[in-house]
Amino acid sequence: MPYLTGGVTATWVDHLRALADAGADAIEVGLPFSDPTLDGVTIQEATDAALARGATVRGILGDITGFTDDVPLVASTYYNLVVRDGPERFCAALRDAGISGLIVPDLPLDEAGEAADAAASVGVDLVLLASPATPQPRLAEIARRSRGFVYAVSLMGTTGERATVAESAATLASRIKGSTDRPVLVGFGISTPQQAVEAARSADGVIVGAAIMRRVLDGATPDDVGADLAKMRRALDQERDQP
Amino acid sequence: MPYLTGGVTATWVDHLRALADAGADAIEVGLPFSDPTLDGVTIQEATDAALARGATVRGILGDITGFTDDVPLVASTYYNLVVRDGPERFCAALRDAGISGLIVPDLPLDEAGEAADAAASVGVDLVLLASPATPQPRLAEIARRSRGFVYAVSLMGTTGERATVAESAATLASRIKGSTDRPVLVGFGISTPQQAVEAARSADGVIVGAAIMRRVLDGATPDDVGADLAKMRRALDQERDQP
Amino acid sequence: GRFGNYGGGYVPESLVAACRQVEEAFREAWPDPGFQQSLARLLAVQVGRPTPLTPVRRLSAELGINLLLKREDLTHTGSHKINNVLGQALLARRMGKTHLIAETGAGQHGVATATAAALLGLAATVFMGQRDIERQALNVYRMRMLGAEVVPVETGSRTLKDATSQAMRHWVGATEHSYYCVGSVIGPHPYPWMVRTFQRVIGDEARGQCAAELSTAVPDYVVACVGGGSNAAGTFAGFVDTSARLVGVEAEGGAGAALGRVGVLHGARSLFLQDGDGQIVEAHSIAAGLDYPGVGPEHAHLRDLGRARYVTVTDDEATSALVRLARTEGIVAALESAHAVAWVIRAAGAGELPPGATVMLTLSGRGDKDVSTLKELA
Amino acid sequence: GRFGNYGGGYVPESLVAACRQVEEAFREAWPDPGFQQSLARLLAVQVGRPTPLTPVRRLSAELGINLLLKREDLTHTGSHKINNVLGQALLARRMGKTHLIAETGAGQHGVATATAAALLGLAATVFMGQRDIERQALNVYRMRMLGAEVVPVETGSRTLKDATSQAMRHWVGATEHSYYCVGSVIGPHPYPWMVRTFQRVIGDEARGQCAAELSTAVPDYVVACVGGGSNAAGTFAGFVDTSARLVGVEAEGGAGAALGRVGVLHGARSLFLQDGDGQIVEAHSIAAGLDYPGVGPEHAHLRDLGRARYVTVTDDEATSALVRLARTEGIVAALESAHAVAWVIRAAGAGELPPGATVMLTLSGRGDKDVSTLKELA
Repeated sequence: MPYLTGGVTATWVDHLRALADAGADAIEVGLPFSDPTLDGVTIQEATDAALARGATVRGILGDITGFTDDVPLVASTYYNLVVRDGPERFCAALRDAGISGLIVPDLPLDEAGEAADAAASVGVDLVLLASPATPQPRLAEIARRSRGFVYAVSLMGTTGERATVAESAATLASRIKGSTDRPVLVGFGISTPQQAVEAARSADGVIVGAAIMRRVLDGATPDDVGADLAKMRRALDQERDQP
Repeated sequence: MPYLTGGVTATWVDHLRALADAGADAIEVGLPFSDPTLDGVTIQEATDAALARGATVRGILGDITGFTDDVPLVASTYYNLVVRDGPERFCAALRDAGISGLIVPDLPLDEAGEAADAAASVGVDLVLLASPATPQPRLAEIARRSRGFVYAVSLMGTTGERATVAESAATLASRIKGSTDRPVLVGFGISTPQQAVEAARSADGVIVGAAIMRRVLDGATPDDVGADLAKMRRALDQERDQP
Repeated sequence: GRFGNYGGGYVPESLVAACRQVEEAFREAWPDPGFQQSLARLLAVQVGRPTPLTPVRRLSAELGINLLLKREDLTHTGSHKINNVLGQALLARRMGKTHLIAETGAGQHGVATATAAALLGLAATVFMGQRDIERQALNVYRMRMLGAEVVPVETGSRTLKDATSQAMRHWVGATEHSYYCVGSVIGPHPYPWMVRTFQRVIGDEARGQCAAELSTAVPDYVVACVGGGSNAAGTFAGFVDTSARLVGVEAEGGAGAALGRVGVLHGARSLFLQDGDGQIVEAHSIAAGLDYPGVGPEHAHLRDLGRARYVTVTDDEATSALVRLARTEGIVAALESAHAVAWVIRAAGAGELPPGATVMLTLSGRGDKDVSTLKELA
Repeated sequence: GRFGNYGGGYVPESLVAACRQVEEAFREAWPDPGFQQSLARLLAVQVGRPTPLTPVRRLSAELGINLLLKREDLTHTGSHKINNVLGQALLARRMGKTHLIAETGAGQHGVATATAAALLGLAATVFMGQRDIERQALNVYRMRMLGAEVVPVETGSRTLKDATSQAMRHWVGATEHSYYCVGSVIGPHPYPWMVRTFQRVIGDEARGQCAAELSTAVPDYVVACVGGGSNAAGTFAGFVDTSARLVGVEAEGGAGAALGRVGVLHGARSLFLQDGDGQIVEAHSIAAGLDYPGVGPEHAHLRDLGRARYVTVTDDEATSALVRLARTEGIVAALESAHAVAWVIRAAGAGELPPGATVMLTLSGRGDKDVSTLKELA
């Protein structure tokens, strides 16, 4: 599942479409917030670029309304933007724009009740995150209450490209899979096809964010980005087809 | 009595001679000290100039040794220079250079014992100063213990030119004259022949320092300075000749 | 952890365990006589507590009131920040942590953290916005002289808000050995509660000193400046159960409590300055310590309850108050604290403070750090 | 007025009456319970006395001794100067004077005088060498903010020595309404004695605190830096009748007590740096407060008696000591005080201080004022 910051460029929807066409299972659309406390420099930069362009939640949702139905979209943002509208209005707006899931990195299990109820009531999946520091009983509870999939944060750190996949990624994914039948997607620090393959071994899928956004910020065209994702898709498919 | 800072210029002895020739009753020779706490800007400047030229007590005394005998010389300096050599050696050196008196503005009556004894033992007059703030019994004691003359400080302030002679000058001179038969000379702030005349009315003479040094610092020749003093001398003589 | 509808722990899952660990350590340490003794001794021999309560005679006479100042400006390092930092640093050491992480705006919390780290033999990493680094160069040097690493933050507005975000990001990757030493009553649970608990020494001391100084024992008004609001929270805690009226004074350009709307930032639900889209707005104040777009959750709650009032003061009013206090009492206050003084002057002039009213005001810090700012204005 | 062969009143006749008036007023005020109460209250509520005695654990462990710091850096305005100034300002008001005159070098005594003047409703005129005005621009602004007039002195070396001379010159013409508030244990009688009397609060407090803190009650060594020597004089006064060895630490370039010769300057016979002709030599120290070519007469006497030792420290040693104390204890000391710390470090390293020796050191002020000086060196 690739990640794209909503509104990062004037033609960001073309990038979105290219990612869909390149074989994304789903796409994470970032709704930019002024203070992205869990993001590393690349997604911070993408966020700043989007906000500088005047991107708003409403504008981004407008841009994607009517987007192709065959690739599910999952919104991700910080909780302040959810609170601003109120969780119910916010989730309803997501659903109206055709978004099926929501990731809120600064909303841990303990604070998620209100948002979970609001999301559920309009049929949006509130995805919860688990981290390598999450202890066992809590991990089970996160897995139980997460909807859509469980987001496995691969390492203790922020989003962003890394040279290698953290060992903690496989451990965490296995621990989550031991607690639930829900799909587990691994994110944070996965940049290359090889890293994706490695991370996917113990999980149901991977999330690639900063690596794509770095390319977009450096001026990559929708075709460029699509080609990158296609490469990763192929690597993952080959791995899966092996015995 | 004119004042001249010793060593202020290379040819300062010529100025000294010009002052003698212009009718000075006596001449006050300043021995420059680095921290002249009772002097105003003009004599500070003269002091700095002399020290910058490398003037020393020993050098100045050497310069004036053998100076004409008919005009008495009175040294003035701060007490640190007296202490440096020890009062006895210091006073002996003054006497050897032909200096007959000593004025030390930061040596009040209460601290003067040692210096007075040393001066007396070599026949140098230690001149004490009285000020408008000096109360009566103390004034009498100063008058009694001063030698040569009593120095009446005309005003509460430092040396330097003023527009008018302070009223306190006449009052103080009269008070001192009421206590002693010793001559009373008025100093501080006396710059012009008119001021000299005014100050001399209640005293036996006046001391003119900053006004002369201002001219010397501005480049006045010995003849210029002699002419200035001669004017003042004439004014004083005319006044005295009046009934 | 909750103050009415405010507070909570809105942190990434990666920090949940770390925050719990801090909470548990604090809950265990606080009632421990050994911890209390260590802290009390540091506050006495290092900080110089108790700080005096100073009756200001000349300004009081001019204003027709009775003004008393709680002198946090006389503490070691020059502001109330040290009270909290020493408590947290002792806690960090007790938890076996070897590093302190902190954010700083004007540099006072950074200097306090660097000081506590040096004193207890810990390392310190202080995040500071690049703009603040330029504005407060001398405090940066003070921190470095104390052995702290000062990390410039180049993101966003490059001020306190962004330094706080960056400190949190850093902590996510360093929870094993590092303790995040939050500088105000902000952040996720247990910080707002814990920081106020460490700062309530101000209010408790002042309460006792007022009882000795005033015939009424309790002042009519208790006033303190509010950025994040730690000196105010600590002060109010000592008087919340009395009849004293509590007044928090914010900078007009950083008035989270007076002008903010409900939101979530840096781990807590509270009041924040934000635009219609929910983006956090940059604060602007001449006082770097008030240059924060939100307020601690307890203040939001006290405002909702009506137990405390939050008012605003302009840069100009604060500057004038600083000069007036200096000229009448010989005290050069921090620009932050001068906001509280400015409100008292205005309120006394407007008759809002009745003649003879007794006012206890916490002077949160000294103004030496602000002299170059004021010099540029002059 | 006399300390053995030193002291006295070597002032122009015009100042004799003024000095007598100060002496009489002080002799009358000091035993007056009303004066004592006023002063004690100001020292408590304005200055923040008593100041703590801080055991420094980490540096002590490194040095193998037991070092205690008397924390004058925690006083209002940041140095011991305020103790003396408040005493003299109260005296001036009692004498009916409306103006304070002061000289200042680094600006600490000037700031203290401006502070006391503001507090008591007096005017203040502070003389400061033009070179010091340039070096200490922020303290100049602090004084002006407090309402004082700062007069640049353009004569001589344009530093403290010349500012002192100029203050005396000004006083000659202003004795009726003005009180000369001397900043150290220098000047004519009664100043060295009176200033030490006002400063002995440091030593008396420290004596009592040592008794509570040390099993031996009295420290083996009592150490303080010496410029004119007021913090040392006040400190030593509390211990002169004990077995403690007294050590005054001077700057190598301003070592009046260690290297000076007998002379008379600024009203007193004492020890001064001078050339063979008796001209006073300029002092040179990185610490502006030690940048004075002489020492108070009582120190000259204590040296002659052998009751106190006077040692010197270089600029580099002082700077290193400042950084080391900051890194180990979280205390940024004034460069002046760092000289005393530097000697302790050197003496402990050289075995001159025996292992386990107890050392009470007066930290005369805080180093905030020196940060820009140090920054330039770095």
